[in-house]
Amino acid sequence: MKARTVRYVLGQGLVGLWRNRTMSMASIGTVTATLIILGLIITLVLNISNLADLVQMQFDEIQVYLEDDLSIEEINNVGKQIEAINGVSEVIYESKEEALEKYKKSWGEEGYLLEGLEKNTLPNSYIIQMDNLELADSIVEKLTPLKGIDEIKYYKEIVDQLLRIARFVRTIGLIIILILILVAIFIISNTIKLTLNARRQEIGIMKNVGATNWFIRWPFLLEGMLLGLIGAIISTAVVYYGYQYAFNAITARFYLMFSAYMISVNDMMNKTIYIFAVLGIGVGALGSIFSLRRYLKV
Amino acid sequence: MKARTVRYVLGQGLVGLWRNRTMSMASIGTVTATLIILGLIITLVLNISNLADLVQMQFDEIQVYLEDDLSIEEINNVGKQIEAINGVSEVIYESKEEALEKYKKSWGEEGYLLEGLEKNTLPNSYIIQMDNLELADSIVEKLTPLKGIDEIKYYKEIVDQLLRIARFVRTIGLIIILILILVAIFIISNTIKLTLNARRQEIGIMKNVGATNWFIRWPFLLEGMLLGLIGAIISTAVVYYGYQYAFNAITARFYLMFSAYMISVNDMMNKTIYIFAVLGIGVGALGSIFSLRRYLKV
Amino acid sequence: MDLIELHNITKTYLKGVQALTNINLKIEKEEFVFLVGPSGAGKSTCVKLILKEEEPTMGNIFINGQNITKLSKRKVPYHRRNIGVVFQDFRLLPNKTVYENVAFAMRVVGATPKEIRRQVPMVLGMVGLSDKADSYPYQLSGGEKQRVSIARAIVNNPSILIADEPTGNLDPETAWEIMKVLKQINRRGTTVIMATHARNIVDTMQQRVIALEKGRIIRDEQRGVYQYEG
Amino acid sequence: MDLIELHNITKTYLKGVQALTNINLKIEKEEFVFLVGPSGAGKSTCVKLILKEEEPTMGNIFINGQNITKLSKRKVPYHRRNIGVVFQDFRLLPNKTVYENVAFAMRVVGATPKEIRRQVPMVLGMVGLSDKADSYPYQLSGGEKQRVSIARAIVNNPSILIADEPTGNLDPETAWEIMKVLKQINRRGTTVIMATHARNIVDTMQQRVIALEKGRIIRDEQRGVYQYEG
Ligand SMILES: Nc1ncnc2c1ncn2[C@@H]1O[C@H](COP(=O)(O)OP(=O)(O)OP(=O)(O)O)[C@@H](O)[C@H]1O
Ligand SMILES: Nc1ncnc2c1ncn2[C@@H]1O[C@H](COP(=O)(O)OP(=O)(O)OP(=O)(O)O)[C@@H](O)[C@H]1O
Ligand SMILES: [Mg+2]
Ligand SMILES: [Mg+2]
Repeated sequence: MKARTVRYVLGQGLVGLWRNRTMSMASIGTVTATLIILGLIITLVLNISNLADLVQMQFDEIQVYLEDDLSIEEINNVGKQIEAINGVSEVIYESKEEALEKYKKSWGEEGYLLEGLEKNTLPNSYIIQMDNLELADSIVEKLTPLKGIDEIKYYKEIVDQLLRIARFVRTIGLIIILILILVAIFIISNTIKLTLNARRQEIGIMKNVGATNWFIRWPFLLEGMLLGLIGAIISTAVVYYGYQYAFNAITARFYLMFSAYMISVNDMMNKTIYIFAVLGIGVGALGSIFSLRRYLKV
Repeated sequence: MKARTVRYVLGQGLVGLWRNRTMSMASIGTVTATLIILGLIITLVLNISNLADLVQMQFDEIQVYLEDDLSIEEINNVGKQIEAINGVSEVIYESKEEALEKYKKSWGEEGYLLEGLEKNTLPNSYIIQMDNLELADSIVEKLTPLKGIDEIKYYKEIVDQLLRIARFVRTIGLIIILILILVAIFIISNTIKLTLNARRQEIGIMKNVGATNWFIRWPFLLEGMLLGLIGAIISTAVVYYGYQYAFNAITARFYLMFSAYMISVNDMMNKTIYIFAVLGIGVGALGSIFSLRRYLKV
Repeated sequence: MDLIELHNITKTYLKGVQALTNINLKIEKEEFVFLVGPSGAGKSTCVKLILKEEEPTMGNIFINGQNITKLSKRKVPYHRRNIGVVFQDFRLLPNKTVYENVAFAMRVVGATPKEIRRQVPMVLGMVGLSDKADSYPYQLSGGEKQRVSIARAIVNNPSILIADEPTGNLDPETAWEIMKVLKQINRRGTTVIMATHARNIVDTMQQRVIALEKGRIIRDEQRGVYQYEG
Repeated sequence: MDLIELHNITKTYLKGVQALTNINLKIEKEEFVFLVGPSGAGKSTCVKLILKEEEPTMGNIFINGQNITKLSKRKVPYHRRNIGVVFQDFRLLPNKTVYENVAFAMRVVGATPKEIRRQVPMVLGMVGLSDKADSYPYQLSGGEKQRVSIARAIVNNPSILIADEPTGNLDPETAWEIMKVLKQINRRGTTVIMATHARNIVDTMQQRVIALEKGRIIRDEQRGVYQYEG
């Protein structure tokens, strides 16, 4: 294409945007709305996912209760054996006194009940940190034959439940996002179809005077991409300020209770801004192409 | 209007729907998408709201710990005084033995620790149920001067926190729903604007041959309403089956853990179906009217 | 009383184009009037003013003694129902068939299905389009579209018929057929105003001729001709 | 070699309307041809076939020796650039000004801005529309639109000019101006085919006349007239 033609096509794309203001606004509005909703869902999914990861990390350990009558040597011995197991990343010893203190703390106000215990019936224990949660079962298997171990306590159910919930939320979120992307493509391609429909006469005339298909196509394609881009920019701004506002509101309201569990505004935007730009422009271009193919075949 | 004209207008509305298939599909698609998203958010808000209500109910009580050396008579006396307080709906006596049992149960696996207690240091107590959570503060105030009471325990913070969270979720949900309704009206009115734009010539001709404004308006109005209605029907179906599926999936996956806290499919649909119908038709009609006013003024 | 009266009419379009300048014109009931003049003289503008599609910049228009420049919006449709118009650019509804296009003008005024079934085929026959009843406008030749427009204009037996260049796309023979139809309608009591460039037709018909040039009336004669010299 | 050759052309539209039946026609370079015939005879259909806007049901069309019925889709635009067309329904871009409408036809073929700035005002002057350059089509009278269409058709100096009823909306004087322009273009080497109902023009110009009736050629003469009897 000659530079002249490129300039002409660019100009036409912009002029088209302006001449069909109403339609352009409708398209941009639709893209914006779709992307904002997408942003909402991404926010939710990322945060729940993040929360699940955090909670999971706290249950991410195996506790091994030792028999009550072991000597210090025997205890150390067991510790070494545990450390040798494949997949164990850290082993921490917790004496029965430490365990009681921990209980008292964790029970908070009701902790005072434990003051009255005549004897600390809690066992000594090792707390095992794992490289990877998936290895839990095999580690437990290797722990079982070891001597000196009274009980292996692994929050299997809770962890499993949590993993399941996280996976479920992610799957549902993914499905919703996919549906939304399809909806967005559908709406945009329809909007451009409408634009084309309104300009069918114009296209016919262009062909009459000998315009090539690409000469006709480019301005429309550009128009679609611009529509998508503008929608992406607006929705990025809305999601950015919206998330920032929500983040601050939640942080302020719940005295930082949640903020530690929320993804920071910048992390959030780093992830979404590219998704939005790609989706906006891509969906705009795709919509244009689909519609153009229908109307330029004639 | 003559019956003949009504029949003509009805026919034209339907014919218009069919003749502009592409545009009709675009509009219906948009309404459907918007309402489905609306349904999603309604589902979330209603369920979180419901969950908050349920949880709140469990903390919806004041516990009054009695001094340790009261006689049975004195205990009964305090009970009667409590019952007389305005806003108290039920008073239940819990002896120190019952309290210990309850603790053992609620601590589950760790309950065995309490077996070793040399003395039950738990107090006797009254559990007070209230008519209304808002009365809590005034009831606590009236309890304070009573004799024989060691400590008044009210889960004020938790309840307050919960109330705050529930209110927050409801507000956010409401805002999102409002935004979505505005988006829906915007999109639909734009779609009908596009339809009208594409038929501007037609409207001009109708006016030329002496058609009254309402004769021109009605078919378009009807078309808009039909578009909205069809969108509402489709989205109702999608939300119904989608919620049923999610309900069953969650119930099956988490062994009924959640299902007790979820609003049943029918309750859910009873609330949404009217919202959808009204929104679909109303928004369609509104969109038509807005757009028609612009194009029939000329 | 005159049926149509234009009183001191001036029309200036938005861009400052003065399409009509101080026009005074009286047309009586049952007259047959030719409106002639070069391209851009203001003929179509006259038609649009009478139909209240455009508003005059100055002056008043009386139809049947009523000042239509003062007409409320709600009454405009009823005013238009008295006037059948053949538009220069046809103005057919693109997604209705020929039959439906003509029937539509009847439905608008609330005609019964029976009347429609009787009247529409009759006027289509008059303009020679009986076999094109089920065609859509894009399936018609230029002359055929023009004749549909004529059929639609006369189907309601309006008291005034305004035809803007109704023979521009017709061969001489078909044109004469159409002129016969218009004359016949005129004889039945309809006032006919026809804007045209067809010199032959104007010269042969020997009717009143109003000649416009650059928005002014330069000639208005009974039994006139298209042009004297040239 | 003939510039345009229609070989055994038959065109049946979807609804079974046989618009052209077994047409054989040869037009040489630099000829000036009138295409006449009653409304619906098939004139516009001929134009559409040559422009490859419609496909013939049977037969072949050769332009410059090339069989355009076998032309690949990608080459159609380049084929059309050799042909300037004045459409019966004008076909102006509604949201471009007169100037832009004409300039558009030049941009499509990749003309330089300099060429455009020189050529467009010149052709607008030729059709007498210099003062309407900035008007939009809806602001024009019927005859003015027609002249814009003519200006657009000739702006690229096409080797073939097809004019479908180019004077239908023009007064006799303006029509003669346009005929002068067409004749001048023809003299410069452009082949001109003009479908028309204007008997005066055909009879005066004394050029080749091809008469169609019901889709068949009934007459084809050098220095012909519009019609013998009638
Ligand atoms: N909407 C408009 N805006 C600006 N100028 C207009 C508009 N409509 C018409 N004109 C101008 O007004 C003048 C008269 O136009 P009109 O259509 O009345 O002419 P006409 O006599 O019907 O010509 P023709 O025989 O070519 O149809 C023309 O110069 C035209 O360009
Ligand atoms: N797309 C179409 N579908 C069906 N029939 C058509 C179509 N286009 C044209 N026709 C028919 O083909 C015949 C020839 O049409 P054409 O437009 O070639 O006539 P024409 O000679 O140009 O007439 P006019 O002088 O009235 O413009 C007409 O009877 C017309 O109704
Ligand atoms: Mg005119
Ligand atoms: Mg034709």
